[in-house]
Amino acid sequence: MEMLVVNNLYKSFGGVKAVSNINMKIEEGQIVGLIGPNGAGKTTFFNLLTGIYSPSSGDIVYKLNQEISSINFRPSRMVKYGVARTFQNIRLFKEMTVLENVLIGYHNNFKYNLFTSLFRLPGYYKHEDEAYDEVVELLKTFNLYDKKDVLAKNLPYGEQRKVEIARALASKPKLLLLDEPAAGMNPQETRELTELIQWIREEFDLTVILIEHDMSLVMDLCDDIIVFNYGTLLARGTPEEIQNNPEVIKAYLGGE
Amino acid sequence: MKILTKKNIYTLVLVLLIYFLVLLLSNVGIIDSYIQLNMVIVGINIILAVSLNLITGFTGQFSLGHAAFMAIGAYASGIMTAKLGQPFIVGVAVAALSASLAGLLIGIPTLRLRGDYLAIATLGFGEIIKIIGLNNDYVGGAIGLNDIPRYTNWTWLYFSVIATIFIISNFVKSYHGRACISIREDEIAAEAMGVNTTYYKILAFVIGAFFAGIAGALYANYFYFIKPDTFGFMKSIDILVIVVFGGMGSITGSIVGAVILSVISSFLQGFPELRMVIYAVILFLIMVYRPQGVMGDKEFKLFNKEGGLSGNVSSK
Amino acid sequence: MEHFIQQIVNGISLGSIYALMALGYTMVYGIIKLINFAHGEIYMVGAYIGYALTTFFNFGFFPALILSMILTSLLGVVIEKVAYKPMRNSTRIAALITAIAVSMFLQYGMMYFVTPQTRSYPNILPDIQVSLFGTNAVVDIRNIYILTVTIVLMLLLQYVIHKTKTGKAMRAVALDGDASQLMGIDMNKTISYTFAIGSALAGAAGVLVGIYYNTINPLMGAVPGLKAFIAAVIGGIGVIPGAVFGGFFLGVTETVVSALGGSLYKDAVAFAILILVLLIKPNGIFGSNQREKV
Amino acid sequence: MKKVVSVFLVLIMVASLVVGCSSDSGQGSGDADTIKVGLNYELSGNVASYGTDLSDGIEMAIEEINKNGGVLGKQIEVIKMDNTSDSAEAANISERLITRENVVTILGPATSGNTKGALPPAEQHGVPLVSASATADDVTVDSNGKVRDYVFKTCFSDSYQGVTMANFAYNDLGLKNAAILVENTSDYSIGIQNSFIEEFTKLGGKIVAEEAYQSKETDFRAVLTNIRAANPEVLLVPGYYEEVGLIIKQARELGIDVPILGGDGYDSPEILDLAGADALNDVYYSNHYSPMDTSEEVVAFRNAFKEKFGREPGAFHAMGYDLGYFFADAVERAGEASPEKIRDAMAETVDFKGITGTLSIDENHNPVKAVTILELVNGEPKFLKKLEP
Repeated sequence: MEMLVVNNLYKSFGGVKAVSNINMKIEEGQIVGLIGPNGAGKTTFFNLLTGIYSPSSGDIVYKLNQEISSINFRPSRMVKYGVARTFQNIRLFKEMTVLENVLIGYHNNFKYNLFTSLFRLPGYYKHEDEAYDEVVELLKTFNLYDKKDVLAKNLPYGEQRKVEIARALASKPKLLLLDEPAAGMNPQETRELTELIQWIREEFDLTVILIEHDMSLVMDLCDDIIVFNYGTLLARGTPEEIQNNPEVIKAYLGGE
Repeated sequence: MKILTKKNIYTLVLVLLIYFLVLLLSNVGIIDSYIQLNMVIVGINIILAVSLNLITGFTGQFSLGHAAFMAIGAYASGIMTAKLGQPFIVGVAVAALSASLAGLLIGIPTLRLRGDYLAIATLGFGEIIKIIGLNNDYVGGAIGLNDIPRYTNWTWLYFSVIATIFIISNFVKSYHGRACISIREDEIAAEAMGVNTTYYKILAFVIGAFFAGIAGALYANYFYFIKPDTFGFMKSIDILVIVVFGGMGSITGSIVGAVILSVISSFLQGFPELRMVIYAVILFLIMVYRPQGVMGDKEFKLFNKEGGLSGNVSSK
Repeated sequence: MEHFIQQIVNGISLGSIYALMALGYTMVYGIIKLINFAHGEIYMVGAYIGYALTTFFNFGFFPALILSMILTSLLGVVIEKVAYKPMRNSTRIAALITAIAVSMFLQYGMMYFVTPQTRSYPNILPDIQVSLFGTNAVVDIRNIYILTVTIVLMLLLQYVIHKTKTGKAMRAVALDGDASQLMGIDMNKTISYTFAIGSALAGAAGVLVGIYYNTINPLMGAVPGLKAFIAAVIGGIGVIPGAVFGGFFLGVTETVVSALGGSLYKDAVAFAILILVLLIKPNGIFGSNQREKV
Repeated sequence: MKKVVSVFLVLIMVASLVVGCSSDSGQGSGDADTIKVGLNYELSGNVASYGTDLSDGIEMAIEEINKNGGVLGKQIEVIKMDNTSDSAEAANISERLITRENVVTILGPATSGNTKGALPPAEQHGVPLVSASATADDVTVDSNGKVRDYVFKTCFSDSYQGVTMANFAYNDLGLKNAAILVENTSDYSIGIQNSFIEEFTKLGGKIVAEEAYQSKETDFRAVLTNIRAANPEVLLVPGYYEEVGLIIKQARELGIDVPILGGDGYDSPEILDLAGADALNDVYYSNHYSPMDTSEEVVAFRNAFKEKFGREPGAFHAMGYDLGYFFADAVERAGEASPEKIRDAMAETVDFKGITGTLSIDENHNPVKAVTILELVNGEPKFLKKLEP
């Protein structure tokens, strides 16, 4: 089942085309790698997928719980549609603890109303406890439980990346967009991350799209790889196909 | 039931104990009218500071127009009680509601503005409210509104302060409040996590203005007399100073800040010529040596989780 | 018609004062991102220095203007070194409150020494009115002085900023402080220069106001300071021509509002315009839109 | 959450007690050797210039009184505090002066608004409060028409000056079309304006233009240009000299040469510096006295003031000075420095002779005094007429 359809997508900033003529379909349950040289438009594409930018032309359609087109995208609604993301330049809530960060991810799953919160009615305790239990469970799988009360800014880089993924997962998404999840990690951490992503895909029944420069991670993890170059879709295929694609090799090696 | 924890019961007992203790001390004359007046000033400042802290300290929306909400509350209650002869409860209710309506209005620019630009826009809003007051003959214009009945007493003051602290600290510890804090930390990430930042920014203004309106009502119905000048730019700054001095994002900080700054102000009354010069120097020294405020963003806890006395400072 | 011409003349004189002050605001904000609330007080001090020079030392207009500019630029540099430098790495709000503290300190310190009473400037410029185009509309010779001095100072400022090394350093720091430091620009020196120039302009505005309106007092800086900031924001903060435009725009708008019978609401209109401009163009009319990188 | 509540409570109490006790030093000792009088004035904030002038005048008077042996054989001790031009702070200071400093009378504040803030504690504790400059009608009489027992003023009510000038313009000058330029941030200015309009239109006059300015403004050309377009025969500017000086100057520059009318706010030597002698012709204002008075007391005051402060006194100085003597006179007649006795003595004041004229206190605790109308001729005030009450 396809869950994402992109049709003739264009995005330009002041005349400069950042993304042009993208067409693709993504199947449910896959891990898709998005690679390409710097400035190829990968992050812009993510921002289009999450409503931070709106397309100059063309559209994006999700077929998740319901069918939604990019006209209705707003960053704050994407979670409701089942799309969660992480950021290339980690955007954690620095002065909040790990636990609080992940609770923000859980935001849309809270059920009690404003009145309950202002007067701390019994519903508050019930729902906060539920949320706490779920989030703690999540933190344990990420090996972050003993750091739950540490301020996010005090964590090492690798763990900050993990918190960001945990935060995105707490929103219970159908599609997870990871923007360079392994950036700044050492090989050991990268290996762990690879396993973790594989595991969460199974456990949470997710589709994952990830931007990554670490080729070993991409080749190990992805079922399907998409290559961007100068804002256009250069190639798509299995890891083997991509590794042997002369166009891709040319783009990566630069020139001839 | 989680509500009936030891801690909560102790707190409730303490709250009532202090209420009756002050009542008793006032009746026997140990707390005289001068102390009462200062308690009213401190109490009103606490309400103002805690409510501004929600907007600026927790949600990160830099506001220089908080006095305007107070003005709206003061005039609303003044009109209700002095002109229309309504009981105080009506005055307070109308004050709070009309101020929060104004909060809704000023919340709208926050959708597009942030940081210093928002500060300037809220400052402008505050001045506009003041100018409207100056030119409205019904409420006396520059002459002010006089002979407002004094309804504010210890009971009203105390329970308004308690209600403000109770409700706002409940709010910031709920998922709604956490959403506000996440906006302060990183608006884009908050959006991406599904926080409707528009809604929460306006909500913070509405709730903050609601309590500032109550503070205005308490003010008008204690001091008998209000004039638009009282609620100018400098009043907003005074409130902001309390919040920053106490610590942005710390409710106990706002309380401590309100108390300490009132003490400083009383102390300076004895230096008539140099009062404001010394105040400026104190303000400057505080900002240089303790820019994060007395409490930082920590809360002071009197009871630990089990309900014993702890008196330690802990992270919220 | 003559009514209209008169009001425009009135507006332009008022506007040139706002413009001079807005220039200083905009430069300082551009470089350290601080709303320098003490700017209005520097203008006040400038007015008092001019007053002392002309009254007690019998200085003429230009010597008083220039000496007053030099002294206020020193004051600006001292304020930056003593008060703002320690705050460079603290939060914006703490820095803002520091600026307010400095402003109060100058207001009330001045009040302590010179009493809160208003003072009036001696008449050091000839008191001549020129009637315009043979109508009833009049222009005071001092209007012409103010406008000329304002324009000359603005041209000078444009030259300094675009043609001199210091000016280029200022623009570089305003654009990206860290990067320009890496390129070998002395941040402290550049900030000092900015304060010196901005304060000198405020000092000049102070003297001009003293001569034009004839009255000064220790609290005179508060409202024009705020108005100048509004002017700077309307024009796009950090943009020199923007500040000039904002100043004249605000001056003329206020006069027009008064002329249309809205004198009671002219400040409210000024603020309303500010809010509107911010809502439509958050970076001001001449400001470039910046987008946060995601 | 609730722990937060409790901390605040402890703090608020401790602090209040500290505040309460810190200034307790005066208690118990103030009865015997000195008579304490509290000054509750605007020494900072936007009306600081009025407050400082008044308190300078009062302090000068008290100094003289003390030098001449004080009152009832005791020295008068002045306790001066700054209410920062804020009405709540004025209330706070009244409360402190009464309960902590044990003053027998409070003098001040300068403006009507702050006086309204300052008076409730005086009423509650039964300590007289006298203002020499709070001109609003509802300072001494509350909105129900009941006289406030302990509040007095020694200056005209706004309505009195407004009515006087309306009559003067219509009857004496014979002018029918008036324009008004009011300071809309000042209750004083608006008070005069309102009563002027009422009286002037009742007489048959017409208001052809109403414009406004704000305190501390310096450019009035826009509103004056409007007024010029309305072609009034007379212009009422009920403000203080600080702005009025500039208004007159700018009005004359714009070619508005009709008579300009005002109230006692014009009385300051500064007005001459601000407007220049040429502009100050055909300007009329009501005042308590003529500063050109050559009577012995006035000359003595002017000389003493010049010696002390090195400049000419203004109206506020003179009124403050008189207020100091007014207080001493009441204490003398009370025979005892108790607030109640002083209040009674003040209420019974008949023909107190000060440098700003002779006054009696009426049943509304307002002064009954003659109003003088002065004309400025080349900047010099000339006595024009005196209206007995």
